[in-house]
Amino acid sequence: MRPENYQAKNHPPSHEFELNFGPNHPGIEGNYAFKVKLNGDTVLSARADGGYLHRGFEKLMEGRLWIQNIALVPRICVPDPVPMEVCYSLAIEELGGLEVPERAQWIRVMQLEMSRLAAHLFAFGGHAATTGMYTTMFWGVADRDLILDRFEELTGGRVYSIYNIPGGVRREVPDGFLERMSSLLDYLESRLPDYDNLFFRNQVFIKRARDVGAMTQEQALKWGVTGPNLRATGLAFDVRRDDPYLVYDQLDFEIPTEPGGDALSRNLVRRSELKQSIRILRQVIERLPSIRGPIRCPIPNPLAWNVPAGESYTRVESSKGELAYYVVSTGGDKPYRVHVRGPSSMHAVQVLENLAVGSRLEDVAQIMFSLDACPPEVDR
Amino acid sequence: MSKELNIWLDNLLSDIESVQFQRRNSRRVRVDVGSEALPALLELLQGRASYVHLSAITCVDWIEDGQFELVYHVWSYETRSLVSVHTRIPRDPGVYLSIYDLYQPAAFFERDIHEMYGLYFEGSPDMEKFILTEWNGPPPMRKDFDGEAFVNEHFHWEQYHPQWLKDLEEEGGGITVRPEDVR
Amino acid sequence: MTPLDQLLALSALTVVAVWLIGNRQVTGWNATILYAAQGVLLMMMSDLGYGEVQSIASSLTFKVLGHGLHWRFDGLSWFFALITIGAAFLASWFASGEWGQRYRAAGGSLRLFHVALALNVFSMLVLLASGDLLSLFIGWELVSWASFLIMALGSATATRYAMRYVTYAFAGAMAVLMALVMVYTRSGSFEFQDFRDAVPAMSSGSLWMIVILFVAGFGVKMALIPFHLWQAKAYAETPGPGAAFLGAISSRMGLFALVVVLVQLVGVERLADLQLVFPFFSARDLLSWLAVLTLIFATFTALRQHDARRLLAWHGIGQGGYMLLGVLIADDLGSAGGLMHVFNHATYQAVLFMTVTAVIHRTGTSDLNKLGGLVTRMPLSFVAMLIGIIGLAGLPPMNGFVSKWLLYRALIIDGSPLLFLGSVVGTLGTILSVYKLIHNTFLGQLRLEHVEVEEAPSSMIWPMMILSTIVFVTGYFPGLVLDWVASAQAAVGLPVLAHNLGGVPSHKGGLDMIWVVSVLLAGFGIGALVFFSGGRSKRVHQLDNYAGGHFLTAETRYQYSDNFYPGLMHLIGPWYRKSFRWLERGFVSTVDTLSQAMQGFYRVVHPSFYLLVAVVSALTWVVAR
Amino acid sequence: MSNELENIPIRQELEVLQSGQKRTNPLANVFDGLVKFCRSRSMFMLHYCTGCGAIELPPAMTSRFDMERLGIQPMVTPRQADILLITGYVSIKTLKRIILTYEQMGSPKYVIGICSCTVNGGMYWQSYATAKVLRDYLPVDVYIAGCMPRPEAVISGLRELMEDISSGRAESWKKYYQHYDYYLGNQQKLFGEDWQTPTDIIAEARHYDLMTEHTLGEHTALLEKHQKPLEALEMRLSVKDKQKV
Amino acid sequence: MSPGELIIELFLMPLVAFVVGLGMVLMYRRIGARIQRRVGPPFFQPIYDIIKLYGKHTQISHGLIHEIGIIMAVGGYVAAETLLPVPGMSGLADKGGVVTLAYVMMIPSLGLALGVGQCANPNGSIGISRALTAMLAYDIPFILVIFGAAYVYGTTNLADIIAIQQQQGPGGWGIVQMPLLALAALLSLQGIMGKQPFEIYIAPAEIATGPMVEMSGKFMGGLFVMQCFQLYTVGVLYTTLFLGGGEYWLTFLPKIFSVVAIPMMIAFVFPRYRTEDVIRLLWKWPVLIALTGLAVVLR
Repeated sequence: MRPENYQAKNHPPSHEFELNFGPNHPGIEGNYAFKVKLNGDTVLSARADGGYLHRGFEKLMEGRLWIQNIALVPRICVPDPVPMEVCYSLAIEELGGLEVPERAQWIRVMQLEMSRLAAHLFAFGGHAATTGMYTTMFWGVADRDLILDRFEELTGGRVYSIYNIPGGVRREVPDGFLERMSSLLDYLESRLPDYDNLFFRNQVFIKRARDVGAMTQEQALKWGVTGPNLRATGLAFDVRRDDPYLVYDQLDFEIPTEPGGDALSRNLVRRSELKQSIRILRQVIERLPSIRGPIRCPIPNPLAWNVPAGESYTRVESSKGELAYYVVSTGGDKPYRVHVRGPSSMHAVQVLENLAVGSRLEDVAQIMFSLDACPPEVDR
Repeated sequence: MSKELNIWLDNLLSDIESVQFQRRNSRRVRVDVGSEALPALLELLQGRASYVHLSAITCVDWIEDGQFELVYHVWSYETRSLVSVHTRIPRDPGVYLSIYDLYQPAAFFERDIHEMYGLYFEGSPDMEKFILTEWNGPPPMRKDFDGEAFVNEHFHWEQYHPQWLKDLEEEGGGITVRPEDVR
Repeated sequence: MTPLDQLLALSALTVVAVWLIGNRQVTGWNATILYAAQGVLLMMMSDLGYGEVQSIASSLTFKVLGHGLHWRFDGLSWFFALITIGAAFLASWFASGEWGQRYRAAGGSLRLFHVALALNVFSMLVLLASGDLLSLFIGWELVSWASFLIMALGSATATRYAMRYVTYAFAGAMAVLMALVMVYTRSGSFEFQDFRDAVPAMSSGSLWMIVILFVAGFGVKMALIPFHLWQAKAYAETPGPGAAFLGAISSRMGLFALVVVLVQLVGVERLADLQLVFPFFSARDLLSWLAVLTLIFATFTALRQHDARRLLAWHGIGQGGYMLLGVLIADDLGSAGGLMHVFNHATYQAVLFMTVTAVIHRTGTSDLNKLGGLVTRMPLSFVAMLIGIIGLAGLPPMNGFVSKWLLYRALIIDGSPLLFLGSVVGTLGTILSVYKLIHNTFLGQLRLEHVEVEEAPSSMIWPMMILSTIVFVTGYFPGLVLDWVASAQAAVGLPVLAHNLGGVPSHKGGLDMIWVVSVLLAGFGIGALVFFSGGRSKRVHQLDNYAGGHFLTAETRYQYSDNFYPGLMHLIGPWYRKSFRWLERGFVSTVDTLSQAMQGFYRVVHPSFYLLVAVVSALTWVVAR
Repeated sequence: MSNELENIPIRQELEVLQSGQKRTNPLANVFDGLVKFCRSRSMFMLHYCTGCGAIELPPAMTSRFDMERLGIQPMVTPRQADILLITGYVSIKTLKRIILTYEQMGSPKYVIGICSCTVNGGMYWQSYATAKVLRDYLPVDVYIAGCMPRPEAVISGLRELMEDISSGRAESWKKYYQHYDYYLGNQQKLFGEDWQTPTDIIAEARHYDLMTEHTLGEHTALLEKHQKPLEALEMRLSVKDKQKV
Repeated sequence: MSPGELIIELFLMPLVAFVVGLGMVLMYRRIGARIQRRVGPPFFQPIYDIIKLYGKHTQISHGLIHEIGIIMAVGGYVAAETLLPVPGMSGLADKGGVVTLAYVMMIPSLGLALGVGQCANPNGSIGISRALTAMLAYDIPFILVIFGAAYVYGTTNLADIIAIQQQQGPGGWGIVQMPLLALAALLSLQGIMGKQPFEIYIAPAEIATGPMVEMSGKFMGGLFVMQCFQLYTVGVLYTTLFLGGGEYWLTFLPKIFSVVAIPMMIAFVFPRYRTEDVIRLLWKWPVLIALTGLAVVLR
């Protein structure tokens, strides 16, 4: 900061004061900030301030090979990295006209849903912590860790797996993996009632979260809200079903919705999605052994791969909402332009600023966490 | 109903002369339009064809053509299809119209493009910096900004050359390609 | 000349002397010296204060229409007179230095101010000395007009509220007059003794009427609950030292008159026998609840104020509730608590008003949203305010705790949980609002325009320091005050509190403040030892502060002041808006209409002339019957 | 950036300078040992997710790996914290906040650089927005390399730090005071020469006898030229009547 | 009792309180760890923390009042402990009584409030504003309970209260004599200890741990010491009023530990209420129960 910042002439004579939420604040997800002006405990205005996690991904990707970027993309959203890989791979496959083998598609679906489970457990754990209920967070993170174990077994990496490559996946599913996955699902399912009793049906939590950061369906559509946050306003929209990719059109699952549009509804939607993800995973475990075949299609030498010129816009449903990649190729060995449309770029900026105004100081962190915004997606 | 709407839209867009229309598959449509007609087209798409969701606005810097390409991706919840509207505007002076009054999410994307490309949107509610508030250099996403050169100018690297590595090198092993050469 | 004559004469002389010296800087110092002389005269009567003499009469007597008017001092009067003269002495000292210069430079007349103050003291002494109901009434009217005079010196707001006060005071005077008439018709005289003798024979209906009329009349001055609307704003806008004086003692004259009438003459047992509707709700309960409601309502109104002086003035109203409640319990502990609270309240209320005035003197504002962080600039004022607020909040080791402890103990013995609850709610509300006061004034972020502020001048610091010392010392050794309180209890016929220097010995849970305070100080000593056993500390600038990991810049208002207790206000705010506001608006509109009329009247007819006419005609009517 | 800044040479290889005097009182040594032991057994770490490595901290803290059994607790504000975990790449915007946060922490304070990005820029070596070598700007006690290191690695790094603390090796926080000029110089190079934090490090070093000849230098001279330091608001006690009566 | 013995008692009582309080802090953290399915801190963790904090090399102060506030916070509790009789030591119990104790217990809060105010950080001030509001909420049922107990026992002297209960054996304990008041007191204990669901005043996610925001080193250490005293004080006070105090340390310690264990267990399975809900809840149920209990005992 500059010297003049410390030597102003006058204070604004006013009834309001400022508080900074973040970047170093437990009421914020990750390294992000927003400044609120308050009177008493009522928020008069809120202003988001990002860029703390800015690495210039889109610039970096223009300077690296197509295949190198696979290692880069999962870093864009740390809690839910798999959709990033899948979406980027899908974009390249579309440009290059690659036909992904069916087995690889099923493995990808399995991985996506595992990632969604992990992200949701993390998300409502975080939300519980903002309301002072650390036990939920401790349980949620510990259970998420069991999913990470399965990730590690499948891909070799706990968080960043770099497992999806254009044309398929890197490795075959290990022996016995599906059984262990199945027993993990049994365990998770047996834990759900515990979470319900501790958290989702906790009267104090319901009292805290109800009507917090509520938005109507019209507002949600107007502000570009997607994902569970949109479903919490009652609109059953899911990219997996309405703009299907991979093999989601062959799977049987529901799209849970809640009518409230508030923090409570958003959490309940995530809670129901846990169940749906488990359901999808069970179907995958059932079908995967019967689908034989290669796990990736042949691709050219990745170090000298000139992807045909063109552009593609691919979308997947990440745990936060609609994730999209716009990739432009001019036929070179590096992308000409990659644009990442993270769902949080709406949620963490505009929606948050709008919802925070008029809310209470107690609820600001809850709004942020219930939107499950992921700052690195915003900053890129 | 949504199918009818799709057909209606396809016919309509094919008929308009200044619009290049290209259907890629059942859910992706590419439209090329002149920069002066774009707001009207988007208004048509939003108002008459239920494309209410602005998925993204992408800017592509075609430096050789001296142009910015703006791509508006709009999605319809009813017809379940995505229209990508492409338009090109001259790189200099880099000013264009905001579509904030049609799509509110545009505010974020336009702000982002403004700070990353220096492309100004008239009528956008907030053109202040968001991510690069403490950045004084040129808009970094422009193709003429060389990030690597900037890095080499401003940062230096950790010199890591421990004894065990030296020993290895004496034996003739070690890192064959120096880090500088890799970069 | 008896000592009382000398005192009253000196007091009258003070008024004249101050008038003659005129609008000059020395006026204040002269007045201060004269108050000190009055204090010396009062000390010569200190036998009253220690119960060695029952009463000292004045040689001055009048005969009006066959009724003797006479004046005398007893233990109660001496106790109140001590507070009055002490408060006047310190207030006048406070006003004599830089404050007076500033006041005069701003166009105020020091002559008028000091005359008003001296007149107040004189009239209060006259009231305290009254020996029968008629002299009580005359003293009462004198006090009303004198305090109106000092209030009217303030800003336009103060004048408007002083006008409102005049309306109340007229109504109150009428009520008292009617009560006097009723007493006269029942007992045939204005003598205290005759009234006391006549009480047992009175029907409960007429006694009810008398009690209600007296409470209405004197309650105006005390700002009891339906009559509370004038006081806060009128006191708050009175020139600083005047506010300290008024806040310290003026309202307590109402309590004095009520104690004389209700406790000394009617008797609390008789009040407890007066049943209202239900057999278990008596006149005493009614008055106790009035006291408690005054306390709660005024305290929680104070919580909402954002002007330091109004906040204090509302507390002045609220604390009156404790005193009345204590007196109405009427056992040795409770009444001692109520009476001691008069003294305690006077000390800390005066010091609080003085610190706020000092802050205004240095910064020009008492708006709690425009202050903050002054502790580094005005540390002595901070200490004075800290001691004052601990006293006001009633926490050990200050004197406010002792009187409240007596009250609580009495309520426990009495077995009145709801009154107990009410008074605790009042205490807690007080803690909340005094923290807001000290936080928003002295703690928090120092505003840039106040960086160059200096400590208050010595003419302000000295009275503040003296008063804070009194607050602490009488908390450490409450026996000092309890001696006077005991003789005051004896004077009005209440059971006398058995006490020692440290407090109240009792095998059922007494209080020994010497031990409690000593152990508290020792605890602080140990705390300090533990604290300083840690590493050396380094002070940092206020901008070196946690702001969510962000840099704090000088333009940022990083101070929490407005709407300080939002959580509480979310809950009780609607009550205010609905019931209290409705009540207030109703009263205000009525009173405003009346005061408009009164203001016109005031301009046309000289009020004292009117008063004379009213009194004389009433008396004629009474005597002629 | 002005030429003035360019001309100042930058030294490398900093060492903690020990003060000459040794405690002779054996009891004091025992006491020092106790304090060091307690410092190593009670480490409050700052809850600041600076980068992607932060995602592996919740597992390390919560039920599965349970850092609390080692006496490590998360704390919220820099004031209470002993350890600053830099979990991954630091963008320049974040680096400013990290320095602010570091300076606000009470010494002894320890910095742990997690992930490869803190060592040498990691996979963002090309990025215009991230700082590369963390220890140029802050003294770092322990690096835990990896992308990203697993919770076990984080915990083993913390254990290493614990041993360093109890044996008295982890004293790099002194370096910041003793070589302030060097760190300030690097910061100025990146943030511009009028960079100033609210904490007055020089005064602090003076207060705690941590000044050496390297504390002040050309960079601090540059700092002092540009602004006056933020000194604490001292309590002023001066009662006087301005105008005599 | 000779003055010498009394002086020794006055030093011993706070010391005992501190040591027992350390055990309670450990118990709190261990209970939390068990409920959260983990191991929890080592046995000496509370004392490690305190020594570490006092031994910090640099201590950041925001001014004299910041320091005095912490001194008052610790010192107030040191004084309060001497008013609380424990087995073998009754200290100043006959000089103050339970009403005095209730008020002396407010001194640390006031001291803390002053210290936090001096920090010039609105986060801390908001925390204090919430803490004082919560005090308004929990003190009302608590003071009713104290009223009831003092009325029933006919004395405010805590040593006498213990003696009366012990004369009659467990049947004469306050919890048997006035179960409703004991229940109301237990509910308000949750608020006095400031644990969830009444924990809004430290809420890290909103105001970054409220009053503690600017506390570092020995300032924070002072708060840790204060927490030990606080847990001990509420445990002993409740035991004295309702569980017959203690004849011997062997029976006394289990009693006070089990009293504080109940709110601790509740704390880990609830989120926190908003401030106005704290007031609403505490003014509704505990007050109603306490008033019913009073109606029974006043009968």
